[in-house]
Amino acid sequence: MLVRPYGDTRDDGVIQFSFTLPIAYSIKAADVGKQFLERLGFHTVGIAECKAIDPEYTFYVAYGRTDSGIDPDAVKGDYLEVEEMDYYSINALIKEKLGRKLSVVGAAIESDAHTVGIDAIMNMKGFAGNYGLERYPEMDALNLGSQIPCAQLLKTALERDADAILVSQIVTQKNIHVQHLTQLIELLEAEGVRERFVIVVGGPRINNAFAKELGYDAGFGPRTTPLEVAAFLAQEVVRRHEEA
Amino acid sequence: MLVRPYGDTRDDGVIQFSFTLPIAYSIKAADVGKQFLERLGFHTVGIAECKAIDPEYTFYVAYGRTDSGIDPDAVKGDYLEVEEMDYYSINALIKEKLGRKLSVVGAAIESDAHTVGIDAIMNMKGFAGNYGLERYPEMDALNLGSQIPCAQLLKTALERDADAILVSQIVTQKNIHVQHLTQLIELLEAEGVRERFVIVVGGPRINNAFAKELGYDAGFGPRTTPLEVAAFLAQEVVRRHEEA
Amino acid sequence: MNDALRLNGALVDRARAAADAIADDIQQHIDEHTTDTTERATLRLLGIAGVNEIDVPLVNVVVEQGRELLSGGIMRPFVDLMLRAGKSAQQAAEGVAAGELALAEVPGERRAAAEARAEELAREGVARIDAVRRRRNELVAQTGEAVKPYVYVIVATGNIYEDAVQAKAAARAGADVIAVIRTTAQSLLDYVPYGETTEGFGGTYATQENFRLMRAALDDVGAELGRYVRLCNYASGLCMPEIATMGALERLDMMLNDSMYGIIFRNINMERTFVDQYLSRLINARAGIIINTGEDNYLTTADAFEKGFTVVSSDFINEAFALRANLEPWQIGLGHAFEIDPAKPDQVVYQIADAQLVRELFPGYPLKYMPPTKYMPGDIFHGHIIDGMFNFTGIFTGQEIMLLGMPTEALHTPLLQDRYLSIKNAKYVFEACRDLASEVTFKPGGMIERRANEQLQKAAEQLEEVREIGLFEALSRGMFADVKRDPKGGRGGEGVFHIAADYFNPFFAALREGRLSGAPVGPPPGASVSGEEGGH
Amino acid sequence: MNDALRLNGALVDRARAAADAIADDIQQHIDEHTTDTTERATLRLLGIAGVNEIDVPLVNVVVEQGRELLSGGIMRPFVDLMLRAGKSAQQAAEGVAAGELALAEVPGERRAAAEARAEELAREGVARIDAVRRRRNELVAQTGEAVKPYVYVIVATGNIYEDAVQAKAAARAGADVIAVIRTTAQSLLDYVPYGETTEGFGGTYATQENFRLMRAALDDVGAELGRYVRLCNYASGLCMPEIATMGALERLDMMLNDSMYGIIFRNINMERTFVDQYLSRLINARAGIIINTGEDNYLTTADAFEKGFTVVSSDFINEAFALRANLEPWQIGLGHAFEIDPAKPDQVVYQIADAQLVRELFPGYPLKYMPPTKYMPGDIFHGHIIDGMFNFTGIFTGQEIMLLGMPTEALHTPLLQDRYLSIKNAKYVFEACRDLASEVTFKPGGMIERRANEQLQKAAEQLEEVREIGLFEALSRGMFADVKRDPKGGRGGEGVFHIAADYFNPFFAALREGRLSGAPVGPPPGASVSGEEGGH
Ligand code: B12
Ligand code: B12
Ligand SMILES: Cc1ncc(COP(=O)(O)O)c(C=O)c1O
Ligand SMILES: Cc1ncc(COP(=O)(O)O)c(C=O)c1O
Repeated sequence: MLVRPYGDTRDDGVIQFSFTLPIAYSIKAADVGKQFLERLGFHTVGIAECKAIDPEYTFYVAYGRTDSGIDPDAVKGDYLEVEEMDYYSINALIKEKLGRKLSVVGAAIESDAHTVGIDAIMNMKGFAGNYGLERYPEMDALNLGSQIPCAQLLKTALERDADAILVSQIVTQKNIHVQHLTQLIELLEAEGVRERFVIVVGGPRINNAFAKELGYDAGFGPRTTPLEVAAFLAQEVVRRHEEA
Repeated sequence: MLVRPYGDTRDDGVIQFSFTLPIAYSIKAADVGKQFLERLGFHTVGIAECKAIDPEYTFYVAYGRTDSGIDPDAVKGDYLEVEEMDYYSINALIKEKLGRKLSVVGAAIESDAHTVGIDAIMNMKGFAGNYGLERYPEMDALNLGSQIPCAQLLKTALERDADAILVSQIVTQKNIHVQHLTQLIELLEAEGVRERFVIVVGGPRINNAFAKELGYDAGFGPRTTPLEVAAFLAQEVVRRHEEA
Repeated sequence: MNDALRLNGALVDRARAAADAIADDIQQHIDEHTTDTTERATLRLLGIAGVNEIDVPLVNVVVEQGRELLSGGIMRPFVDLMLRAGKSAQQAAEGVAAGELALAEVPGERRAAAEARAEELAREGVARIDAVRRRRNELVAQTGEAVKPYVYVIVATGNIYEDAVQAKAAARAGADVIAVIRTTAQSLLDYVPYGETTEGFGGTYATQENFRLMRAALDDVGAELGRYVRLCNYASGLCMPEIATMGALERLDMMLNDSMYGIIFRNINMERTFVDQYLSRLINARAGIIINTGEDNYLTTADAFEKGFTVVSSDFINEAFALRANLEPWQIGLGHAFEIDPAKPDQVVYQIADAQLVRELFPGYPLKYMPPTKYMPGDIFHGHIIDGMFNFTGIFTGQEIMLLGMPTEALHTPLLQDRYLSIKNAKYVFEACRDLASEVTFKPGGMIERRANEQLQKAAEQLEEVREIGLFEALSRGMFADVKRDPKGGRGGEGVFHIAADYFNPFFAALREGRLSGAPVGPPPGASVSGEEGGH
Repeated sequence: MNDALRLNGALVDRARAAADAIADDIQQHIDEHTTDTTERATLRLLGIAGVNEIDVPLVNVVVEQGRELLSGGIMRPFVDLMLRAGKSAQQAAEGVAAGELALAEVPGERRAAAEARAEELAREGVARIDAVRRRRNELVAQTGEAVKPYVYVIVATGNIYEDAVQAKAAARAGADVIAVIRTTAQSLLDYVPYGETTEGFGGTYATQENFRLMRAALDDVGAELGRYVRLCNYASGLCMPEIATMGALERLDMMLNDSMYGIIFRNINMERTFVDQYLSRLINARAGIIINTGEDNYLTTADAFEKGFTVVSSDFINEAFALRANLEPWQIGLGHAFEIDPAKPDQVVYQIADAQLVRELFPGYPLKYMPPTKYMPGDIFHGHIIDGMFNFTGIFTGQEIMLLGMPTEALHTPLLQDRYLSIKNAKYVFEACRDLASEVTFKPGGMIERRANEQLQKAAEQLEEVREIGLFEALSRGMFADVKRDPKGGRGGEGVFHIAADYFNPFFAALREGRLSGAPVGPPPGASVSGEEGGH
């Protein structure tokens, strides 16, 4: 069934907009904004604010309505399905099925210096009251920290015979993360070692579908907890181990 | 020339959105929002917030880009063109060209009880440091106040042989103002007196084009000053007087 | 920071004395008059509901028919009719509507019987109100009580079912009080519409069925959340006491209910309004309803900086009328507002002075603090910030009922998401600044204290002037809200009746007898909720 | 409300004494070392600019060629070369780059001449800086000075021309300081890029040409507005002193310039950073530039409530280093931030305590107060409110440089409209609450005063511990920002040189000689603007 935005009545289709047009404010400015939104397909457009924020830029706040909707059931995506597990059962699973420690190497790669995210996942203290991977007795987790070149990350992963590589990418301006993430996969493939690792990426602008597109095994977005990541790693590494 | 929204780079086309979809939050919810905006024709959509604000409603804040633009020069509208005048020259014009006081009757009509707007235009004290019409020695201005039925307004206007009728409409929910404004024009036409008056409407959701569509002589929007209205009335009444 | 300002106590006493005298003067007028809606409310208190085939409420039909008899009160002839016809009140009213029964002057010999029965019925009517009040007390005790300040938001879609959806969402987001705004101009209807409604302009009709539907929705969500969620409507306009009756029966918890709002903002006849407000407040008092007065509105037509003191003087007047109508202090939600132009330097400092003054003048009263409206911009982002400073001022000065501002105030009645954003704004500011007030003291003789005392002085002087000239004259001079009203003009004047010596209405006494007292008491929110988490 | 908290003076003295000892200890290390960027900066001070055909800056080419000679300083061999070749500094550097000239050890007999000429050139170089500083003083006096707190916003498009458009718009909306954020990872480049640039990631390259372009844009808009608009960049990373030089020459007014940021947040070698910060600060001191330190960053990696005191101890350390580098108090913009989790009850009350503490510990210093970043939500409406409370805390505690938060902090570098909204937010809150602080006093022994004294005590104790173990060891234990750094590790260690006994660099003395003093003074904004209104 199609759903439409809900303002205060079902199917009213109300959306709020704000944007800036590179035009000088004039008596017509409100209509320029209104007609612009109408061209984009909205109706019942109301310009709530239309203001010169510079001699050459006009800022708008507006409301409009759309008749278009979307069928939520038709939205099929690549959602990461991980069986929920707790700290103890994750450790137990690794011990039982893998029979050795699960080795993980993580880093914020290339020019990205944001470590708070990867720290939250990997470091002892964890995040949101959730232990980080370092705390798991059945994991051997190494967090390399910030601005680690892809080559260095790979070198370390090979040295430690890691099962999984965790990559963090926070800066996304001009799609620089796409560049970095692609670079890592290309390096792994060039070295012929792509299949040796479970490769995971995370960050506030990452999701699973996007990660898959770039050739990763999984992607984690904002507010990820270490537990989710640990559960995924344990299940995936064990699965591969059993398949092999 | 086409202009597009400006986020931080010319022609990047960035627009901010917020809306609520009547769906339960789920892991797919962010993609439902994203794909919905993509359907509306936006690309590079980023969902900044996707949050259950109720078990059955999900709130979104998002950014997206459009490739569409608008040519501001192609926006032609019905903009009220009034020659700027000051208090003294308006009074002088009336005195000289009309030779009598210009009579105005105003009201907030039907169920609308908002008088602050019409008061701002008509009452002595005026608005934004600008005298109201009552202060003009060459005007004879009567503000009937709130919730005045159309019939009563017309009766008063006829009794006073008014040159102009000023109407305020603030409440626009479910387009109730359109109903009221149409009712007044229909009444005037039914009584065959439409042409006897300059009829002006004002309010925060009014503009000149809209007023013209409904059969008014002019429409004034938010932040109108009494001076603008006085200048219009003087010029228009004098023009008609001279034509007649 | 209570009692933090050194206010001039002599001025407080002068102001209160003048307000008392003003109210006493008007109370005389009240005691000498009745109105059609007062009589209709009386009938509603007997339990009469419903409409005739052209949607006129039965109570209107009956009172219309008995118009000639009103100066003696509708009760005697109506109960006499019930006795004569051997019918219940509802049946008798239906009979009148059907043209089968007719009201008539009650002859001497039937008077005693009619009056005795009427007194019984009045006690029963009041008992129904008491039962509803007891039910509220139970529910609050069971469900849990909100933490103050109460977060108060409005719903106003016009459709009671959409309203219910939105009210629940608001409660889940943290709202403690839901007010259903009435449709534009309902206040000018001289009857109360009937049944559920799904169409309105800028609000939803206040009908008894709509009250019931919303009450049920809020009880549901309250149980889910472990926090009793209060319902508010408007005992205001041409049908003040009738709506109060409906609210008392359907367990509303708050009512906008002002002694002068209708006069000033709806141009309702003042002789009528004073009479109407009296019974409406007696009912609210009995029902354990908190009233909200409407002084905030003054600052939308008059300048808040210059005329802020009129809010204070009017609060004294509303207090005096409320006490005369048997309301207890915990029920008297006097109004004030954050309406100084945000462009004014030190706007928030002045707002703090004004809000702190009202807080200290009326300790123990659940003041209702109203958000910025007049200067709210079309720029919703900036409006949200102004609302944030309003929330700050509210928590800093210890307000108890915070009507939240909406970022879209200048545009439309709230969208679902507007309310969510506002509540989040308020909850954040309240928690983040909760103990700031108790951490600081106002500088003696500083601009805040000076402003507060100046406002108090002007209020006291204005009240003394009003006492001198009388409240009718004061209203005709536009002393409140810069709005002038003709004492004989305005709507509904035709419904005012001088009462006869034998005027009879047992409700006035019954409502005062054996009064329940005190506010409901409950555990902190959520305390009594079972295992699983409600909401989100 | 200055000096409103009763702070424990003994603790203040202990903290400052410990910080002094810590800085003295490191100053010894500084005095015994030079770095490649220090030597490159020296060459830049001679006026050398430009790059070779593969875009390597000439100063890098020269220093690279003279690598073996660095322990004696680049000046003597380079000036000797100039004298030998009869060339200007620029020509000589170009000659080196072209492979036509070569640096060499200066034999004893040519030393005196080279040194004498070098001293002359150093005085000339410093005179150029002085001239720029005088020009700033003139312009401020002519154009007008902003009202504090300064409103500080960033531009970060990557394209210097877009940056200029946005900087002007921001100034028109009320910004007093424009910081051009550098592209991601420029701090790790061991050279300074050259020329105008139009591509960057999350920021714009800091180049001398970009400085010049932005300076011109801000001078234009400043004249239009009648308010001198300040320009800020980053003397930070691997090229601290070089960027300081560029800033001194292009009339930047502020520089992010911290003694430890590069170590902690960029993993730059600590032996290097301490050396680099020294010359960079001497230059900033001479140029009349205000520095901003980076303690705010600590609270993004460590918890602001638990570790807030580390900001205070680091401020004492940064102060001690700054005073040793000849900076005057009005130039020392120590950093602190509003980063306590907004979900924490009484968050704003604690932020007030922390901000007021720093304010009182460093009176007369233009503190830079940083907005919430870590807990900013994707919900931009709510983020705007948190920023509003930050603005409130800033004005309430008398901060002087307010870096404004952006509603889109969690999302992207600011859009044009984000900056406009933020400035409107801040200007409203500042004006609306301007005099609140002077209207209230803190309750003695209340939670604010207690929190402040606790923080002070922890800072003093931490500083004493650092004095005990040494700053290198403290950094290796992660005592700041919860980040641990290896004293021998990190980038740029290969560029550190122990100096020889005959190390020669006349700039160190020249920069201290005949120092200009004091902040620019100007009339209130707009006072000197001619007839027509600028801006909107
Ligand atoms: C802290 C911070 C910094 C600190 C970083 C300190 C450090 N050691 O990390 C400092 C001050 C150094 C910094 C610097 C810069 N920053 Co910064 N910074 C932030 C800030 C305020 C908070 C980020 C944060 O810590 N979030 C908290 C963590 C817990 O959340 P998270 O990162 O999303 O992580 C969670 C999930 O995403 C996920 N996750 C993340 N990584 C991974 C990895 C794996 C494997 C998995 C499974 C999960 C996972 O799990 C985590 C826990 O749930 C953000 C703004 C914001 N509020 O988000 C800007 C922000 C990220 N920074 C930004 C920028 C531009 C910069 C600079 C480039 C600016 C400049 N030009 O100088 C610099 C340079 C940094 C560089 N070279 O990378 C921009 C990025 C814009 C964009 N989208 O591209 C932001 C959004 C600010 C802005 N509005 O401009 N920054
Ligand atoms: C003050 C106010 C009231 C006061 C009115 C007091 C009075 N005597 O006017 C009171 C409290 C009574 C009130 C009540 C209601 N209000 Co009211 N009210 C407002 C408020 C806060 C301010 C309006 C105002 O005074 N603006 C200041 C004046 C100067 O601006 P202005 O009206 O735009 O006028 C200027 C121009 O538009 C123009 N102009 C206006 N009229 C005319 C006429 C002419 C001839 C000309 C030339 C120019 C002109 O010139 C003026 C000066 O520049 C607005 C919200 C807001 N911030 O706008 C809500 C608002 C208008 N109210 C609203 C509503 C819904 C109501 C109620 C219906 C609520 C209810 N259900 O009970 C009631 C009933 C009113 C009724 N029957 O009409 C809604 C309307 C929504 C919509 N778009 O339909 C608003 C937007 C609030 C909201 N967000 O829901 N309200
Ligand atoms: C006391 C009071 N009654 C009623 C109203 C609402 O108006 P209406 O009379 O249209 O219901 C208000 C609005 O603010 C009010 O304060
Ligand atoms: C002192 C200092 N330098 C530099 C920066 C910026 O980082 P980068 O080193 O990437 O320019 C900051 C950021 O907050 C800082 O505080």
